[in-house]
Amino acid sequence: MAQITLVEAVNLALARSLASDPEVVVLGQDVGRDGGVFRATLGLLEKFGSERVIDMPLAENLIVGMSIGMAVEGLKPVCEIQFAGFAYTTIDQLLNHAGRMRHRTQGRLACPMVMRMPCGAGIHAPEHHSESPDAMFAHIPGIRVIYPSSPKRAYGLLLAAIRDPDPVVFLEPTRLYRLFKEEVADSGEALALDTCFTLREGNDLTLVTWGAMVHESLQAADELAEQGIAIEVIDVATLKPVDFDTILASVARTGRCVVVTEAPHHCSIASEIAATLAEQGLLTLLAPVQRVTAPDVVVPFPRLEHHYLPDKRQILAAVRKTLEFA
Amino acid sequence: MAQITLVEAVNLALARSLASDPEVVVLGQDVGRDGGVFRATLGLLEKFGSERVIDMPLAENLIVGMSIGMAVEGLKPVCEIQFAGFAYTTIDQLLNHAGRMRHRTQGRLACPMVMRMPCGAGIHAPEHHSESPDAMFAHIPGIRVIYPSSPKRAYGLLLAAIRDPDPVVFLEPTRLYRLFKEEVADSGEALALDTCFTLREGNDLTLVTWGAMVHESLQAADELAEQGIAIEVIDVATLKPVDFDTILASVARTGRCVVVTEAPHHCSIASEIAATLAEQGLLTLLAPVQRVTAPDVVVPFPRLEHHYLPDKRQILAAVRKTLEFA
Amino acid sequence: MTIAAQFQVEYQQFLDPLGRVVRPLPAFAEHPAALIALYEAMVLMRTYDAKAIALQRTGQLGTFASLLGNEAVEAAVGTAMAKEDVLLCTYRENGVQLMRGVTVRELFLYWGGDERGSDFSGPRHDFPTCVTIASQCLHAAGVGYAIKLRRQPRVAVCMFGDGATSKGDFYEGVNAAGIWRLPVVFVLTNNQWAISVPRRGQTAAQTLAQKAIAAGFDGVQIDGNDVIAVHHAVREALARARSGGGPTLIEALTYRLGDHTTADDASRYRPAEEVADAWKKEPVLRLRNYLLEARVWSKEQEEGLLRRCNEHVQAEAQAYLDTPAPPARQMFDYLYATLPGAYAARRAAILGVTSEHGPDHAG
Amino acid sequence: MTIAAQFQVEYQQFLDPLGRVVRPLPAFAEHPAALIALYEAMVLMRTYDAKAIALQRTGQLGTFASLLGNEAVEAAVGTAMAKEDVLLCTYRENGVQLMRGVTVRELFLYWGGDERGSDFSGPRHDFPTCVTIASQCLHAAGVGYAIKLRRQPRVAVCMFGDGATSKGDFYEGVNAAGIWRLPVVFVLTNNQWAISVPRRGQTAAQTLAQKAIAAGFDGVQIDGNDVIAVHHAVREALARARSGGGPTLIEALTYRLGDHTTADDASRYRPAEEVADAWKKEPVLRLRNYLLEARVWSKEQEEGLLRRCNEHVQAEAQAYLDTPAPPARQMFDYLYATLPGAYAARRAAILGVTSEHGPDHAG
Ligand SMILES: Cc1ncc(C[n+]2csc(CCOP(=O)(O)OP(=O)(O)O)c2C)c(N)n1
Ligand SMILES: Cc1ncc(C[n+]2csc(CCOP(=O)(O)OP(=O)(O)O)c2C)c(N)n1
Ligand SMILES: [Mg+2]
Ligand SMILES: [Mg+2]
Repeated sequence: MAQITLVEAVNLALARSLASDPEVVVLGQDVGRDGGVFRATLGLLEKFGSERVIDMPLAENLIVGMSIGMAVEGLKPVCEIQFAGFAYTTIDQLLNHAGRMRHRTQGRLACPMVMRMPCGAGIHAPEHHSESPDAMFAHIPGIRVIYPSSPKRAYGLLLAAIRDPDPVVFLEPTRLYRLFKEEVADSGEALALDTCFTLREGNDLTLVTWGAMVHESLQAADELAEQGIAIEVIDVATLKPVDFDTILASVARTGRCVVVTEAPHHCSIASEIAATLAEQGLLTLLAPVQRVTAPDVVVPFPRLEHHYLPDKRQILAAVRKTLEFA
Repeated sequence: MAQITLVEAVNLALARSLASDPEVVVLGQDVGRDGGVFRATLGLLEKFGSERVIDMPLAENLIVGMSIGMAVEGLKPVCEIQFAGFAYTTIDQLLNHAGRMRHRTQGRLACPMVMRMPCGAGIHAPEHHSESPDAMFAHIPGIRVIYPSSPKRAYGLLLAAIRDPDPVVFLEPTRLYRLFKEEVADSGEALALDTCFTLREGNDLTLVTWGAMVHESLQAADELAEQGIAIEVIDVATLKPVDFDTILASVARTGRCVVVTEAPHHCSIASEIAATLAEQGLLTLLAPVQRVTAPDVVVPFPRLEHHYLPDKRQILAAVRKTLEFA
Repeated sequence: MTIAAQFQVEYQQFLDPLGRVVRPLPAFAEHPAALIALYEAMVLMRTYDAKAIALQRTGQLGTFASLLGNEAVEAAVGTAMAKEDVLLCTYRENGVQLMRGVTVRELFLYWGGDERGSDFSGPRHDFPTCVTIASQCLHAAGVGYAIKLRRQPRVAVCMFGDGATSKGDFYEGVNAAGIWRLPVVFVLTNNQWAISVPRRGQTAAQTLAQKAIAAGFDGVQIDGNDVIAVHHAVREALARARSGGGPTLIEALTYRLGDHTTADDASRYRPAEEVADAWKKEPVLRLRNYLLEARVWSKEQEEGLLRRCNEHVQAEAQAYLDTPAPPARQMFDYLYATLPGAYAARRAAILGVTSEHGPDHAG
Repeated sequence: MTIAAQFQVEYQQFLDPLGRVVRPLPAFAEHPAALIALYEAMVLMRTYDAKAIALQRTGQLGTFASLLGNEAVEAAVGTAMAKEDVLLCTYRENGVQLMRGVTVRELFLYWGGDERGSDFSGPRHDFPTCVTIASQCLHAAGVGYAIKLRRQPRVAVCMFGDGATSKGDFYEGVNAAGIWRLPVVFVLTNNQWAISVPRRGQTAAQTLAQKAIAAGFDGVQIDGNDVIAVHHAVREALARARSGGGPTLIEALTYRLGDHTTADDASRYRPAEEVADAWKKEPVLRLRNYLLEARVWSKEQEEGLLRRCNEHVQAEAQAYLDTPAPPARQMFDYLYATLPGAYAARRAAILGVTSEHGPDHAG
């Protein structure tokens, strides 16, 4: 079993899917010879040929629109958008077509496709390369939104997404692409969608998060553990639909919750989780649910990125505030 | 002073703006001779000419992208998107350009434009004609999102939106376009943006809502008044940024709150309001904040619309549940 | 200065507005049966169309988009396509759908506001009606790619209007079809209007067919009121696509004889004379004139046809009206292949609160 | 079959790759001073470019997109435009920006990750660098509309690459410019690559210039390594636009001599011979050869020029490196004209938590 990075795990899942299912095709900008700008599709062209690993012209809307046509015809397109900041032009096709193909035909047709993209900030990238549109995707009916936070989960969830009979938006935390390695067996075993992962157990407070913020949250939990505070860390992983049962059960036990996201605050997935906890878990809450989010501003250029992006310090501050709440 | 409908009030504000400010232009599909499919731009072509009232080719992305170019050059474009369901293709331009022009040039350039559109369900329209993307717009940094719910507020808020130096998404409740009339003086007086409107005062519970749901909420409040229950009804009106001060102050007094929206539940503006109340108002809440929303499903065709759309019955049920909470 | 590239756009017509042959007919049109079949299809479309408008006017159908004036294009496409080909069309191509096996009742269900109309009996692989203008051009490229990848002898036929050519989706779709020489036939019905915007308001291009030049393949313009010209062009394009020759863009010149939809009043924005002129060129009369002149069609046949069409449409309308409203759970049933657990509570709440026999407003 | 429309795309070149005159030069090129000015601009661009790459390689600048190979296009556009014209360009047109008055320091600030680089001293009405490919084509149409509405003698110049022509925004923008005959010049630098995708991967069209046919106006193809050809074409297009003649699409054929950006390694996907071939046609050497041959340029002048360029760029680089990091409040300062009250708390929290002298990572 090899120690691999998150982006290598994505590559592994793609290669396995292409090898095991002749209907799978991979398409996107520079996914061929170049292997994708982050090398997620490295070697696939050579192994599976240019008919199934398709370098697309520069048009994201086309990439998603063609994927829809392919999926309805029975292929399983896995398309790549180069950066989440270039995915806004695809929302129309996702929402008006991919997400409603099954419903509008009452089950006659379906749209099993995966739309992958690097997501989030923290790599000092140029403008438009650090966006977190997860909440926008999560607002779309009829699709799933997945956001893995480790090589293992990237592998297992991507396999699951590709096998899923409905459209899936698969967000990959750019910042974690190469941050650490993990042993990943190329077992072909998919993880379950629609479920949270409890990464660390604890009875004092529940940290609910996803994407690159899982990493910051685990580090915060480590630091708190040294002070004898036991934090439960939940990686939401499937952002649509959210597995509220797991989150509610945890908070029912800990009584305290902090939700962490790097997306802009207003109408974020953190808002949804906080609102649901307040609605359904009010009686079990010992303190208000705190949200640690990015402010509602334009993602700044790299020199201000560290002021913008939530980090361990802010998580620790929110946790302390929540723990101190009488 | 004339009794006019909401769509006539929109027309009045447009005519007044075109007359008083030579930089104002109106553009959109069928806004010319046809006067717009809802007649919001009726008579404007005849009065102000085809150079300033511009029939656009069939491309929403172009309408918004051109508006951005016009606005940066110093015009004040007020563009119309025919239905909110066709506005998803414009999110890229709104988010990646309109909302960040001022920020990315550090104030050197600005983008004063208004993007108007009918929004919401309830008129038994065909597919894609009943969408409520308000939360998606509200998630975009650097823009304002306005949603009036009466002829008077439509007039005053549209004037304010057109005079505002930043980009504004102006949503108009299709269902209320002609539902009732109100006296509107063509005084040229704008209403304040960024503020809620308290439409009805009461001490028992706060109903927070916007768009066509204001109408349902007021009816629910009327019915409850007959039973001696005093409901405070707040029309949020500016959905980005939200005037939380007014909402928090009201709920601090009533201790109970129901938020009503016709948008899909997950990551809606109702989630944001409920989360903020739970975060900042937990000590004053006597019951969990209830959300009355559309389910997270595709807006169904007309024959199922009445099952989909929140109505007075659901509001009353949520209010009762909240009032009965011990 | 040298010349880097040269192009031309051809125009094709066989029957003039009075139904007179202006150039030798293509082989298929030598058989009266073929033309009579086209004629019968066109008359059925008109009967369907009139009934739909009548239903809407009496509150028994929702907003409806009439296909009046489109009959030649739709009959030609419907006849030329093979069953295994894939149709991607708009709200205005119900005629093609009818010919492919979608029933009148299903079309009425669709317009009556019932999703079950798109779970139709026509080829099960055909796409549902596309309302967001030009989106289907991208889907067609994807379908074409899938067909080509699998080496199937099938073609995607993508239909849309003049207004659609202004949208990026149209361009991105044709451009993609050009790159991989996909088996896609783009049928552009230029009916001169997109709601109130005339053709010249969409583009300065002197033809719409020339837009294919931007995608590196051929565009051709035809008289869309001449069913022989349309059939000939579509047939050729399908054959070319099927044999690996790549895509074609066909611009069929017609005229929208009715309002944009029943919610529109075209007299607000277009002159009565223009419409009157257009009626002189309309496709159904043109073909009837030809058939009568050729003595392969008679008054008796005409009457029989009209009766059959009326009876059929009438019966289907009744079947539509007799269809009970869909149950509320339909909203959830086909949202995902399997409804995720997270939806259970909300589904239960809605099914509980709203009676399955609540108010119904078909239309 | 009749012909509905015919088109052609012209190609223009004055200097061959060795700098030899292949056809009579246009009037402006008769003046050595004009060509020397162009040459000096091109050399400054190269000096700037090399410094930027050096700064990036040493961790003092963020990802940078080299303009190597683009110099003729950029110098020609920069010279031909009037100050009051409006430039809308991409990350690869820093050369044009320099000529319009944006300083080297400001460009380094931009690439160094500091928004203040876009609050530049170039024409204050010029657009900031556009990163989302082809979006600026729509803005250009809007600017052109505003200019035309106000009857101003100005032109919007919209620059983009071969990859951009695949996106709906490009098409919608040119189509709109055609409709109203807007004063917009679209300058398409076809450098044969869009990251790793070669020109033929974007479209089957044999030229990119012909895409203007879809919009109903003229496209012209030129040798983009021949600064005289580019200047001539841009000048003519600007004059036409300024006098109400409408838009032009200019396809300038060049080659991306460097990697896509400093984050790219082009040797992964393109053959070394192709690059070596391209170097034989490059624009700076070509013009130098011509100037030397014409005896209007000397070795001494060359040395003086290089020294001046180096000194200038060096000084500006230092000024950039000496610029302190922006304060955190900058995130909020220019979000709206006046920051809404709803932001106050969050702003205060961020300014409180993060010290104004926190970690800084320029680049
Ligand atoms: C993306 C989008 N924008 C706007 C509309 C509203 N709309 C419906 S039909 C139509 C005009 C379409 O014109 P055309 O493409 O010529 O087709 P026709 O109706 O003439 O058949 C418009 C603007 C829509 N359905 N989709
Ligand atoms: C909408 C969008 N998609 C993807 C990208 C990522 N990207 C940056 S440059 C580039 C290639 C652009 O090629 P071209 O238009 O030929 O310009 P060039 O870089 O060659 O100057 C891509 C795909 C982007 N910036 N914007
Ligand atoms: Mg039309
Ligand atoms: Mg290029």
